[in-house]
Amino acid sequence: MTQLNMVQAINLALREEMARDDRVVLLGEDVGRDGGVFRVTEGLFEEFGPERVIDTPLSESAIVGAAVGMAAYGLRPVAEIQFLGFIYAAFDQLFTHAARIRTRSRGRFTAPLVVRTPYGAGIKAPELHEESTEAFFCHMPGVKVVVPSGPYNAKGLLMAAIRDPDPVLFLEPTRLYRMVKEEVPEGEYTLPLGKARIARPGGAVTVVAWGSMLQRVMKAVEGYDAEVIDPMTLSPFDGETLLDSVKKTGRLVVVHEAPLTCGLGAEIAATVAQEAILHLRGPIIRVAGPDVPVPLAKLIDHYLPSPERIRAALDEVLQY
Amino acid sequence: MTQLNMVQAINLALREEMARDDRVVLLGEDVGRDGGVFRVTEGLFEEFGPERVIDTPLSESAIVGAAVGMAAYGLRPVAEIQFLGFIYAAFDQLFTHAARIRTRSRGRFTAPLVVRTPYGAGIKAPELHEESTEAFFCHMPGVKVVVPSGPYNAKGLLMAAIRDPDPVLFLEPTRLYRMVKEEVPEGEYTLPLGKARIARPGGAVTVVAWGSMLQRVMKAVEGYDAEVIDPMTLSPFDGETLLDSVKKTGRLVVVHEAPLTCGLGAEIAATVAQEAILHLRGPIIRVAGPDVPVPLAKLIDHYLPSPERIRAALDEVLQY
Amino acid sequence: MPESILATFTVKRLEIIAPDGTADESLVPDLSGDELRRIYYLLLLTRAFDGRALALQREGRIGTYPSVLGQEAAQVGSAFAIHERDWVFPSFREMGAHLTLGYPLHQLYQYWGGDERGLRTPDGMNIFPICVSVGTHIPHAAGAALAAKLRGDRIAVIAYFGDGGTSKGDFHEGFNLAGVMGLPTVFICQNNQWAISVPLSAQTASRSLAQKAVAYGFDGIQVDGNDVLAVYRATREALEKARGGGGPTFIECLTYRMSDHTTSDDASRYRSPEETEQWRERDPILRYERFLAKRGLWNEDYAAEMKGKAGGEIDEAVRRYESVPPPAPGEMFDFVSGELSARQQRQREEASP
Amino acid sequence: MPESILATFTVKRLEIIAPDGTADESLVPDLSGDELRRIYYLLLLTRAFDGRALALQREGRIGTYPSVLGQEAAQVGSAFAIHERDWVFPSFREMGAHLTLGYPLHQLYQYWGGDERGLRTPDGMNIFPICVSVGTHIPHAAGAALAAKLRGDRIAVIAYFGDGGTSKGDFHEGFNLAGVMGLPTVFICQNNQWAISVPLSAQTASRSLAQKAVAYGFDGIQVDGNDVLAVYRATREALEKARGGGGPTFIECLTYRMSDHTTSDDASRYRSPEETEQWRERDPILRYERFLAKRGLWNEDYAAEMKGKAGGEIDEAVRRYESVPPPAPGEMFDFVSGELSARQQRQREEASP
Ligand SMILES: Cc1ncc(C[n+]2csc(CCOP(=O)(O)OP(=O)(O)O)c2C)c(N)n1
Ligand SMILES: Cc1ncc(C[n+]2csc(CCOP(=O)(O)OP(=O)(O)O)c2C)c(N)n1
Ligand SMILES: [Mg+2]
Ligand SMILES: [Mg+2]
Repeated sequence: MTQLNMVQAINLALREEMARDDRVVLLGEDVGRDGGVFRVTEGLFEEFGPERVIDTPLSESAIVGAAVGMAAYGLRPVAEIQFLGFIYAAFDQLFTHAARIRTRSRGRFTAPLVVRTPYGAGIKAPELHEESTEAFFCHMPGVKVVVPSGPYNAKGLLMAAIRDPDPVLFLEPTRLYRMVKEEVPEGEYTLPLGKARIARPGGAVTVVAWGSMLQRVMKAVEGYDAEVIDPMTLSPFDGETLLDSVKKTGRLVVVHEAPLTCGLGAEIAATVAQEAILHLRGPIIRVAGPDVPVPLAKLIDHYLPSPERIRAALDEVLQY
Repeated sequence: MTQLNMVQAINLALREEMARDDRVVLLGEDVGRDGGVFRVTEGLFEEFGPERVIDTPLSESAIVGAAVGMAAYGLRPVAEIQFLGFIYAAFDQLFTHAARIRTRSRGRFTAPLVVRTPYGAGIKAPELHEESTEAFFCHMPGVKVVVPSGPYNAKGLLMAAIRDPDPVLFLEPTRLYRMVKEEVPEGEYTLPLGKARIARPGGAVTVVAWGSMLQRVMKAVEGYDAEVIDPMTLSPFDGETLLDSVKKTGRLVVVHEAPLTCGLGAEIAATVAQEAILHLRGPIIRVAGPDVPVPLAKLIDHYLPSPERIRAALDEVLQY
Repeated sequence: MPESILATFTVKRLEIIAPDGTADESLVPDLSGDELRRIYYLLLLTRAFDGRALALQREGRIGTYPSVLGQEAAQVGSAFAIHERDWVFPSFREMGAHLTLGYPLHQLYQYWGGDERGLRTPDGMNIFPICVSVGTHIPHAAGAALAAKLRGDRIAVIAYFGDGGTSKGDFHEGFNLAGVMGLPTVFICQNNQWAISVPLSAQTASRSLAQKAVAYGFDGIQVDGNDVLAVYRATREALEKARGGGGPTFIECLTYRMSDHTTSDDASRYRSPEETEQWRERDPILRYERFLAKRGLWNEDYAAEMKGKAGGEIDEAVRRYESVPPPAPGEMFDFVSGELSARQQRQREEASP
Repeated sequence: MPESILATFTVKRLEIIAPDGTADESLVPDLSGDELRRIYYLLLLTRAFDGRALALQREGRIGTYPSVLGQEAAQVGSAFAIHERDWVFPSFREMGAHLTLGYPLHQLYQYWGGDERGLRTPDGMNIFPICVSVGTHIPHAAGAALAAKLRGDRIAVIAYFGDGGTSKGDFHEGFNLAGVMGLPTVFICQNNQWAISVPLSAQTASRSLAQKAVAYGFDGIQVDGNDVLAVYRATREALEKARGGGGPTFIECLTYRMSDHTTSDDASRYRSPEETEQWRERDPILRYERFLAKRGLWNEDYAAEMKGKAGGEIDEAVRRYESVPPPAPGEMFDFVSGELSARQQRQREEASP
């Protein structure tokens, strides 16, 4: 086994899936000769040629829209949107079409496609390069949303996403791209979509976090009897793991980068408030970005939930 | 005073605002000679001419994008998107630009614009004509979201929206367009954005509903000691009125048409779960559309929260 | 060379049958008498389907419906050139194309009756579901064509849309992709000169829609959209070119929407009856009848017989449509995803007790 | 008239200064020696600004930065024709236009240093903030032009974007709106032939970008984007036409991105050094120096003097940039809305204790 970072793990997943199944085709801006602006598709153009690794014009709506047509025709397109901040032009294609083509055609046509995109803050890039608007996409019945948290699960989740019969939005936390290396086996393995992972067992409080916030949470909870859940799939959310944990700990803190209001933390809190409220000892605390547009580099550290804010939330809820 | 339905009340608000302020300009598909597909802009083309009531090409992104430029230049554009289901092509313009131009320019340019659009189910129209995806837009810092519930408040809220210094999405429940008439005064009055209304006082349970669900809730709660909140502005949400009510009743039910997961009900529930949980006696129940694409006419009644489901939720929460 | 000419482009227009039924024989497509008569029947069937739909709507037996009156030639003529293996991406106003392609008539009524199940294309036909969001299916057509090209399938992909559709961003992005990748696509615009109440002159300043192809490096042609043979000929050539690797073609069919936009619309609010009247003289069926008559393929008796046959087919379709039991509540969940989530399963149980 | 020619379109190309500095005198714009020299200084200033930005980035003193090297003539030449009352909608690679328009240099460094405050355009200048999302500002330009037209203001609105930007749906929707409403817009495309790693040939099959204007019913012209006078002349004419009610113009400036896409990019991964080398010979500053020299407006000493002056201006800008204290945390909230919600107020207090 080899030690790989997340970029390499995703690259390996793509390579292996492309070798296994010639219906798997990559498309997007700069995914070809350049190998992607983060080098995620590096070497694939050389290995599989321009018919399998397609540089598209600069047109996000057409990238997702064409993927819908390709998938309906029988391919397994893996589209890249260069940054999540540029996906909004393809929102219509995702929501109106990718999400609904199976329903609309009563199962005659489907959209087994993946949209991969770098996601989240923390790389001090220009405006719109540090977005984390996962909640939008979790409100789209028919679309799955996945966020890997490390190289190992990135590979297994991406393989599962590519094989999934429906559209999957695969959000790659840029901050984790090269942060850690892990043992990543070669060859096939998939992690089931819709299953969360207990990143750290504990008894006094449940903390849910994903993407780059998960790393931060793991550090922040040191010294606390906290159970940390890494959902990995944000939609459909693994309510069972969440509820089991909260029923045990009686306390819940959710941490995310996105602005607080209508972020995914709301759904997680609401699920617990509906289905396990009698097990709760205190308030459900959401530690999230404030309700402002994601700021540029000079202010980003003030925007993101800090370790102090996370610990303050733990301290507060543990009072109950 | 005259008895007007909601279409007439909105029409009157537009007419009076256009007469008062020549910066107010309407644009959209079929808003001109045709007077809009629901006749909301009827007569305004004749009264104010083609320079103030502008029929645009069929291009939602340009409608909102042009409104951003017009607003920055000094006008007060009121754009119409023909149905909410067609706004997704303009999602990028709303979120990337309308919502952020004030921030991006550090206050030098602003986007005082209104996007009006018919909203919600219940008119047995074709696909994409019955959407209620308000939650997307409540996750956009910088954008306000308003849903009137009757002719009187429709006029006052729209006047406030037009005068607001920032972008406002004004969602007009099609099912209410001609359902009731109310006394609607001529002349100026505005209702403050961000302030909810107690549609019915009560003591045992708080119910939050908006748009066409509000009517249904008002009927369903007959015989219950329920306090019904009509938020009118969905973003920013009037947390104070909500929390005051829940602190009094100790119980909360939220009803909305949109699919359950990551709908606005999640934010309302999460707000209470964070800020008033100790006042709650039982679970927070969300009665919402299921997590499926909004179906066509033959199934829409099964999709929408039924009076029975609303009453079942009340009965359940009142057990605690 | 200070100020020089960089490039010159020409846009052509094709007509075959004159209003009086005479035709340019050098351009009349090579079709047998049976085929020419089959086209006639399909035109009649389209008109009968449409008329009945309007009646059903008035009686509350279907919902809002967009009439195809006046556009029969553009739809039948183009669809008649399509092969079974080709892929078709319709908008919402191509019922004439649907029925030419053999799509079950009762399913069309079912769909406009508010029942999704009408959109399940029978196996073996490659017709994408009706696209209500204007123009947004154009990138799908490009994508399917790209897939076909990568697979080496010698097929063509057709997308239908209206003049209003040419203003959408997705029109541009889809066309550009098709152009730069040389995809086997045929884009058919029914320029019926209105997008609800917006006339073509308020839709674009382009002199023709066909010339928009110049922007993407492929051919655009305008055809007389009320001339069924011109439409057929242009489409067939474009399809052959596409299947043979010659890349995309844009065909503008200049026609006219004789009806209101839909049954919810009232066109008298925004256009003059005189304008519509003018177009009545250019009725596509009338013109084709004159053409057939000159060839001895048509007379009043034959017309009556065919109308009767079409009426019978329509009767049967309506009967079938109305005998389908309504969908069960749980069917909302049937095709959301390959597999339902635990939450959706619970919701499904709640919905269908 | 069976198959006929519906319309013919020509697309022109403009060049004034030949590579050796000789010029077509009939086309040389009517500018004084001082103005010609001012243009020269602005070209030098752009290059100096750019070079320093690259150095600052390497030292970690600003963030990711997109170089304008090679595109100075397209930017300075076009911006030099803009009046103060005109409105300008830049993309993210027009620092040469910004500085020609008098935008404070230190604010440009500040912005690329990751500080939003750099985007606050000084009062009196109508320059919209930099648009990072490619092409999405084109509808804003159309909207501002529509507003100006409704107001009766005799101004023009300029939007800048790149070759990649022409593929976006918003390009199409904005152009179409400008065309159909005859808006006073001048669209300036810097066709630097690359969109990151995607060459023009993979961006569109259109032979020129200028011809894309045919789709919208207005004029498109290609100019030699490395010929500062050609760019100036074409832009000035288009601006005058726009201000006078003559409607939009699309100007394609054919140029070349000499640098990597940004400081995060490595162009050697996808293009040959030979290609870049060829364009070095067409350096826009070199060509303009030859032109000025022939007119007796330039020599080595003068060049050195001007370079020194530009360097000084840049030094001062860097000093100013680096003397600005970092923003306070609460500044995130300063311009979200005219008024903060109760929740935002609480968040603000939490953020700035
Ligand atoms: C994206 C989108 N915007 C608006 C609508 C509402 N609408 C339905 S049809 C139509 C006009 C379409 O005009 P055109 O493309 O010319 O087709 P036609 O109706 O003439 O067949 C409009 C505005 C829609 N369906 N989709
Ligand atoms: C909508 C959008 N998609 C993708 C990107 C990422 N990106 C930044 S610049 C660029 C290429 C732009 O090419 P072009 O328009 O030719 O401008 P140039 O960089 O050559 O100046 C890309 C893909 C973006 N900023 N916006
Ligand atoms: Mg039309
Ligand atoms: Mg470029």
